[in-house]
Parts: sequence; structure tokens; C-alpha cells
Amino acid sequence: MKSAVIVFPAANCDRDAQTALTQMTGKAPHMVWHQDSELPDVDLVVLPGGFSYGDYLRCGAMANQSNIMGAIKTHADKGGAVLGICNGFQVLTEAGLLPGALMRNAGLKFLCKPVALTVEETQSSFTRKYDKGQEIHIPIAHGEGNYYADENTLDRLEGEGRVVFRYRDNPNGSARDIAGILNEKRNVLGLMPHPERVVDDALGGIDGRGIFQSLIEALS
Amino acid sequence: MKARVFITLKNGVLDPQGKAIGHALNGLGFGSVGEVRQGKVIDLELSGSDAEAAKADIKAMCEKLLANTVIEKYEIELK
Amino acid sequence: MKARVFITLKNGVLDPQGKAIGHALNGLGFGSVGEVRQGKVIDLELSGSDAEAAKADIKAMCEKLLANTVIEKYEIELK
Amino acid sequence: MTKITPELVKEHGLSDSEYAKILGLMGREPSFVELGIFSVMWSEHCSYKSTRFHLKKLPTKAPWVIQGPGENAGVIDIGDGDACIFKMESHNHPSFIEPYQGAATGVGGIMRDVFTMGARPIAMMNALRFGEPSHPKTRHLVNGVVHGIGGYGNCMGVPTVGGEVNFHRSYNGNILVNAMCVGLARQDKIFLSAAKGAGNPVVYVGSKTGRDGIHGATMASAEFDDASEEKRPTVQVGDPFTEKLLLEACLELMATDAIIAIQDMGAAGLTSSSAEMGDKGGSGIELDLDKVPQREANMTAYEMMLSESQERMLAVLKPGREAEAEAIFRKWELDFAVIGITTDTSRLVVKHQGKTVADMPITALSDEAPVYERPFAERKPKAGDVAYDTSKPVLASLKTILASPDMASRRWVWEQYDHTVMADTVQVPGGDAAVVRVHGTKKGLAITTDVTPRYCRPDPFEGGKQAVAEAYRNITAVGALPLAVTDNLNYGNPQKPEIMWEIVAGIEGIGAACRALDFPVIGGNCSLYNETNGEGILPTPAIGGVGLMADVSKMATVAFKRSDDVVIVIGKTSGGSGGGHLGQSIYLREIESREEGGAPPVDLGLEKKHGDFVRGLIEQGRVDTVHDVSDGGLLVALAEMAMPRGIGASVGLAGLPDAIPFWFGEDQGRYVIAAPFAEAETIMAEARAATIAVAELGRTGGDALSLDDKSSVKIAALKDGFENWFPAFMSGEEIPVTN
Ligand SMILES: Nc1ncnc2c1ncn2[C@@H]1O[C@H](COP(=O)(O)OP(=O)(O)O)[C@@H](O)[C@H]1O
Ligand SMILES: [Mg+2]
Repeated sequence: MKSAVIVFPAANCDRDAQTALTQMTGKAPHMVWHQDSELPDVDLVVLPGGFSYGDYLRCGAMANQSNIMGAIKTHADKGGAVLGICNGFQVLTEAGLLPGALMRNAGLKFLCKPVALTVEETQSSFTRKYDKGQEIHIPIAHGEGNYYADENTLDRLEGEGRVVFRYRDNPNGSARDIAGILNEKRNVLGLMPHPERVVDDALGGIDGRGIFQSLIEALS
Repeated sequence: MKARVFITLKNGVLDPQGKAIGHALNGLGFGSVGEVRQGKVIDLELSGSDAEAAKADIKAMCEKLLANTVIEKYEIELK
Repeated sequence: MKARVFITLKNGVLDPQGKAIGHALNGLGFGSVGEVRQGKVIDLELSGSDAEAAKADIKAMCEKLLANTVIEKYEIELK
Repeated sequence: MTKITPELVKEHGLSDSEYAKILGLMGREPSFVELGIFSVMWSEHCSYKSTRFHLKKLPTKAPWVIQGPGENAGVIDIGDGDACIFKMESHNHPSFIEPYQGAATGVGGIMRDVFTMGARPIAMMNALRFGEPSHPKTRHLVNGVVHGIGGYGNCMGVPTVGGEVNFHRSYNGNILVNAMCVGLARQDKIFLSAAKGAGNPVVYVGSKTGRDGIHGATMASAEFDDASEEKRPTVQVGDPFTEKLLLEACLELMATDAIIAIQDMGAAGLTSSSAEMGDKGGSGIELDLDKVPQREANMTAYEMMLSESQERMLAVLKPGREAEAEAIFRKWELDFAVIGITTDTSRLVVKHQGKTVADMPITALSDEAPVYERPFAERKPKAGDVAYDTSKPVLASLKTILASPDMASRRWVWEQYDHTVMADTVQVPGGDAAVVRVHGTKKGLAITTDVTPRYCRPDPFEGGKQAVAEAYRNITAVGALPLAVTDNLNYGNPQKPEIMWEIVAGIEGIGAACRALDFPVIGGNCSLYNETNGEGILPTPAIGGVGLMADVSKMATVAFKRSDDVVIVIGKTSGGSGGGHLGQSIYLREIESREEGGAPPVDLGLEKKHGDFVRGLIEQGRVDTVHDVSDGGLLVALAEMAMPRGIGASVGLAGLPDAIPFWFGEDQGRYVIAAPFAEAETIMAEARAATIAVAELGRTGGDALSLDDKSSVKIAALKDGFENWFPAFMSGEEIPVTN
């Protein structure tokens, strides 16, 4: 599987994504500067976590104006896989590649802790290696992860099996405990928890590996 | 020219920050305070003097960047 | 009664958000945009109908909670 | 021209004799700009005039020390060509005025100190002291400071992995916010601040200069105070986004060989950075202020030289490399300007609008800065033991202690910090020391901050020793070898002889411990004049320690991990009268509401011996469960080991005469370990053979902590109080309005 990680100014989990991808795929991803207008030939594009543009104005809003976003949209339109983690998820909603928006945590505080998730959907290239209903533990680290969408959109997401991860103990007020969703074509996933931080036993867990293993199986 | 843009959450979108402020104000003894909503205000300096053109420009800025119209609405005020 | 409170950074205080927004707007081709400053707007619903009393109340709220008067200033608007 | 009056001199914080010295050094009356420059360079903050003489007593050398005090941060060798660079610094006064921005800019400042030396920051710590919880400002300050540290550190993508939080009434009007940054570099890529050579371009990078943080008093008095404007705040606003860009841009430039010297603009901004770089390089510097990127119109030379705008750096480049450097900074959308040149005159020359506004010998600002050996009044440390009420039930007291402000879990704090970003945090907050892996290796750096201020008031010398010893112990308890420390000496007014004594004795205590433990001081910071209503804060010499472990898979943690492990205490619990040291203990304060007695003495020889023994067990992979015994004593340590996984223990000691001092005394040099039976037997035999005091306390297991006398308490009940105090306390806070 060939992959790329987009480097936005202050999207500070780019190296974490790079490390995890290198470890999991055995191949270093391309690191793509946000001002570039073309993507290298890859199967997967990762929008990493962090605070692109300091999260000023709105999380993800300014990153969405980057040159590279056009190429990412084209890649997604052609069915290429896109994974948005945390800030990356926020960018994808700003870009309209995923529905809804991520608002300030209901408790108004940034929260960094491991959370328990239920894998709701295994019919996707991101989650096929998990079991449906499986409980996994992945850390969150965000101040604005409170997923919002209108009721119709939420119903649609549920009806189409696009709610992929749900919090077992909702930490941020997200509608219907949603932690991660797919787009209609199921090739774009956004999630608030950080799977790239749990692919290594030394870091207290390996539950994030499933996403990368699923992608490797689906895309190589 | 100067302009002010207000960006507030759409009605019906829950505003936890506003709620917390309302709660805190009540707690401080300001019992008369009912609903509270928080939004952003963006003050812009603009070159040029055509008000209509400026308004159109600002509208475009809001749609493109300043507001997320999934959850927010905006108002523009020229000064 | 409804009131709107504007809370903005005092002149001369660095506004990183405003700066970044201005930069982004220029980058999007809105070349006419000069300085940008970002602030907060807080909309309040108030019971009671005495405008003067409300104003005094809101002033107290700003001093106590809403504004950080070390770096911010506020304006009150009754509607 | 502004006339230099005696009032103006006084407002600049310069004494008559200092001003007389300035006249002598200059050979003429200084200009207003020069006066401003002297005032900041000769301030306590920049010149260390009250402490410099005593700081020389600290040990600063070891074979693994690459750079000791004197640079922006200290550097140690951690093997394989890697270097660890770290430093701690205070932002006390600004954080009291504006807790969010004060703490945030404190974090930003210490990060710049570290990355200006070529290191990528990999971990942050923060040592915080607040007033008593019931004080009306405390909650607001806690909330603002924690929020500010998180706001800046999280955005930078550097994990905040630990720290300390204490509450005491002596900080009611003067909180302490000390932030520490640890970074990583290659040994052959370390950058220093000596601007060697003449004719080299001096470049300014980062944010624009505004009128931030210019000293309030001088602002108000000077003619520049435009009455029509709001009174200018003296606090600065941090911009972590720009700092992140600055970090990346600096590291990118550092990968080339274009830089001769580089230094962040911290306190006293352009003034101190240019003077210090010139001083260290033995060269002169000429600045043209018209070239300085400015945020506001009509800034004066005085304002530009004294501005403390954040997120700025000054660098000296090799001639001809400007364009290459500029391209990097432009790519990161930062300001870049060549604002001066190095000279061979050893003078700082400042030009503005075609005029020379300052022209002074740089040594006048550095070598010639005043140094004082201030008088001090020695107090006899309190000695002897304290009386206590023998009737108090032990486990009820334990419950109270675990739910007390100084002892309750700090989860509420550290969950607001991203402590796992960079994906190398192998020991998260909540243990003895945080551990971050050296990226791409098995090596780990153990980091801790420690000081017990309540020991430092009755006995500043023992208190200084204890701070170092506790840092040593915390690092040892995870299995790392303590290598070096940075200090942050927070004290009251040094012009009061009784406070000066606290400073002198504190430094001597730190020095003694660092020497005995092979734990040199490689950097630090002094924050003096911390007072509440004219009374000094508790002396608070915070110690930030760093240690190294070869293999993080062997790391120990505090949590009991299995049932039927043998629980062993290493080190003696003897106190004054043979039962345990209760003087100045948490027990005495929380249960009997008394802050009395002497500080527990630290036997540095035993610290080292016990530390080496425990570390050896961890390194050999024989023990994975270790906790040092500190605040609250032995029973509190046991509870802290039981709570993480809800595994209890039955503990006791045969023939215990005095249960309360035994369980709650704060004797130093102790560790609790838990190991399977067979291992435990050999460990105890080895300890005895080495004449190390060791005792078997009992076995792990069950869901309660049970004592010999059959009393017991459920771990879940202990945990409830322990976890709930902080959130319950903070839930009374009005949420501050943020964007
Ligand atoms: N301000 C803080 N920020 C992050 N972590 C903190 C803070 N204060 C305390 N902690 C963490 O809580 C744990 C307990 O702190 P403390 O009681 O001071 O430990 P010790 O007694 O071992 O020095 C440590 O892991 C420490 O790093
Ligand atoms: Mg400890």
C-alpha cells in the first residue's frame, strides 16, 4: 500500500502518522506539503491530527483552503482512500467530504485520554480486520470533537451504515455517540480518536493497528 | 472602509459555551439572565470605497472561509 | 429584553487569530483586506424592562466574567 | 531628548549607586534608550545580581554534561550521538495577572530556549503552586493556568507529561508557574549563542514587534504614553501557531550550516538577545531599528528595544547565506529581516531613523552588571519530633489524606494536556516520573519536577537537599539513571535577610545533594520577590530532573500488577523517636491541622545506595512495580500503588509500636516494591547483605487495603475520594469565556 501524509502548518501529528504507516506498511509514506497541488501516486491519503493553523477561526477551516485540497477531492472522487484523524476529520467536514461539523466539547475542555469505542461497521476498507461490535481502546486528544449533524443527516448516516465508531462513554457530547464516520462511497473515513498512537505495545495498546491492517489488506 | 461580521450558531444548534456562560452568570447572582449565545465578531479593514462591492466581497469571504454554514449564520455590517 | 455584548482585544494587544484570518483572506485572493481583528459576541436574553438597570447589570457581568479586562475591552448594545 | 531625572532612574529600578556606576561606565549621561537597556540588563531577572555569587556553588560538571549553565539551556550526552537539552523557567507574575496568557507564554518561552539550541522539544512539565483552595481567586487561577498551558503546549504538538500542583496560603497573592521543556538533538547539531566574528549579518525572524510587555511603570512615566489610548497591558499574548512555524523553520535552517549563533528573544527581547550574543562572541553588534518588523505604527527605539513580543528569534548568519535563510522563513510564512551586523568594537550600537540612540560597551551590560552578596540572617532549623494524637484511626486518616488538595489525583489537570502526542510517551502522568522514548530507539528519558516547600521554610538547607533527592528517587523508581537537573528557585524578597538566608541555604542544600548524587545542575532560573502581602512565599526551589534508561520495556510503574506479590519497603522508617518522622508531614497538616516540626533529614549516602539498589533490580528485569515514598508516607504510597488497577494488599509490620508515625511519617530515602515470592526472597537477602534496611510489609491481593489489626478499606472507596477532589473543587469555577 502506498500512502501520503499531508503536512499542514501546525498539523502536528504528521510525524506520528508517518511513523505508524512506516511501521505498519513497511514503507515510508510520502510527506506532502499543503501548498503542493498534486498528490503522488498513492492508495491512501492521511490528513493527520494536530492544530492546523492553530485551530484559529475554526478547526480545519484554514487548512481546507490549502492548495492540496483540490487534489485530495479528486483522489476521493476517483475512489481513493482518505483517512482523516482528529484535526484531519475536522478538515474533511470543512471540505464537505464528510457531512456535519465538529464543535467544542460539551465539557468545554480539551481532553486527552484513552476511550472505549465500539466498532459498528466492518464493511469498509478501514475496519474489515475488526469484528462487528468489538470494543477497542484508542486515545482521544481534542477540544473540539463534538460531532454535530442535523437529524436527517444522522438518520441517513445510521441507515447507510456509515457510523463506524461509537464512544461507549461519550466524552465530548457527540450526537449519537459518534466517533467516526464514512462518506457515501465508503472510501473516506474521519474519526476523532488517534489510532496512530496505539500501534505499538510500548505505548499501552495496539488497538489502532486494525485500521492500518484493514487498509493494507483492502488496498494492496 | 471598515466592516464587522457577526458569526453565530444557527438556531437549533446547541451552544455549550453560551449555556455555560448563562449558568455562570446566574451563579454570580445575575438572575435576570435567560438564554445566552456566543458567537464571533470579525472586524475587517478594507481598501476601496464601493459599499456594494465590499458587501459582495465579504459575503464571499463568509461563504468561503469565515463561517461554516452547516452550523453557523452570518451578518455583515459596514461602518 | 435582548442585549448584545462585544468583547474585543484592546488596541495594541496581539491578535493571533485575526492575523491568521487576514493572512488567509489575502491568500484566497481578497486583496482588499487589511487588518483583521477577531472578537466575541455574546447575545443575552434578559428579563426586566429597565434599560438603564440592564446596562448597569451587563457592565457588571463584563467586569466580573465576560471580559478579561487585562487585555480585552467591551461594548454593550441593547436591542 | 528625554531628560534623565532621578525619578526616571528610580522608576527604572536602578539604585543611586547603580546609576553612579552607569555614569562611570559610560563616561557621560546615558540616553533614555540606554537607560532602558541598563535597567533591563541589570534587573534581577537578567543579571541574577542577588544569586550569582551563590549559584557558583552548584556542581555543574560531569562526564556526560555537554553544556552547563550559561546557555539558553543545558545539554547532556545520552549516548549514540544523541543529546538531551532541557531547562525550566518561571512565569509567576504574568500568570497571576492573566493566568491563561501568562502560563501560555511561559510555555512558549521555555520551548524557544530549547529549540534555539537545535533541539526538537519532546516533553513539557509544569510545576504549579496556588493559594489555598478556599481563596476566592484560586479556582480562577488554576483554571486559567491549566487552560493556558494546554492551549499552548497542545497546539505545539509537544506532550505535556507531568508536573506538580500544590496549594498553600503563602501563594494566595503570588502563584508559581514553572514550566520545563525537554528536547532532543544530535550532539553535532547543537547551536550556541556566541556571535563570533565581525561583519556577519544579524537577522530577525518570527513575529513582528509590538508594544508588548514593556514595563508598566516606565511606560506610564515616559512621554510616549499616549493618554488617548487605553492603558497598555503588560502581559503578552501568545501565538502558538506562529511558534510552531518558528520551530519548524528554525530546525530547517539548522539543518544547513548557515547559522553562526542563534538565541530566542525572551525577557528584554532585542536588548538581551543582542547583548548576550555579542558578549558571548566577544564581538560588537550594530542594529538598525528601522529594519525591525513592526506591528504598530510609530514605535520608538525605546519601545522596540524593550518590547517582549513573543515568538521572535535573533540569529547571526554566515555572510551570504541571507537569501537561503529568508527562503526558509518565507516558506513558513514568518517575518525575516536583516536588522544589523556584528562588529569588532565590542559595543552595542542602536540606530533609529538615522540617529544613533544607543552606543555602549557590551561588557557594561554583562560583566559589569552589579553582583551583590546580600546580608542574610540564619535561622536555626527546627529539630526534634512532634507530638500527635494516638487515638486517630489510621484508615480514616488515609481516606482524608487521599482526598486532600495536595494529595488528590491531578487527573483533572493532565487530561487537559495532550500527553500522548508524538507517540513516544511510555509513562503517562500519574506515576513517579514521566518517561518518553527517544524516537526510533528503545531508550527512554525519565522526567520529573519536585520540591516540598513545606520542608523548605523550617529548614531551607534540608529542603533543598530533599527536592533533589526526591527528583532522584522519582527517576530511579521508573528504572532510569538520574543524569542532571535544572532548577527554578522561587523565593521572596532577597533584600530581607531572613529570605536571603532561605536562598543561600537552599542553594547550598541543592548543591550538596547534586554533588552526592552525581546529579549536576545544567541550567536554571531564579524568580525572586515572590510575596503575598509583604510575606514571602514558602521557599520553593523546584528541581526538574532528567534520567536515562536503556530499554523502556524494563520500565517500572507504581501499579500493583498481580495478586500475591510480596510488598517490600526499602529504607528505614525511624524518624526522631523510632516510629517515623511526622514533623511537617501531610498527616500532621491534614489530620491535625498543624504545620509544625522540622523537615525530615536526608541522608544522601543512603539515597544513593538505595537508589542504586532499586534501579539495579529494575534494570535486571526483576522488578516491575516500584514507588518512592514521599508526601503522605508509606500508607499513602501503598494506596497509590493499589488504586490504578484496583488490586489491594494486606500489610503490617510485626511489633509495630506507633502505627501513625510508621504509616504516615515522611522519612526519606524509601521505596516500596512488589515482586513475586521467589524473587522477593532473594531481593531481601541481597538487600540485607548490602546492609540496606528492608522489611516485608505483606502481600498484594483482594480489593481492599487491610491492616494487621483487621481494619480495612475498599480500594474503590479510596479511589473515589482521590479522583473526585479536583473535579469537585473545579466544578465551582465559572467557565471563562474563550473563543
Ligand atoms: N501540573 C501537572 N501537570 C501534569 N501532571 C501533573 C501535574 N501535577 C502533577 N502531575 C502528575 O501527577 C503525578 C503525581 O504528582 P506528585 O504527587 O507531585 O508526584 P511525586 O510525589 O511522585 O513527585 C505525577 O505523575 C505528576 O507528573
Ligand atoms: Mg514519586
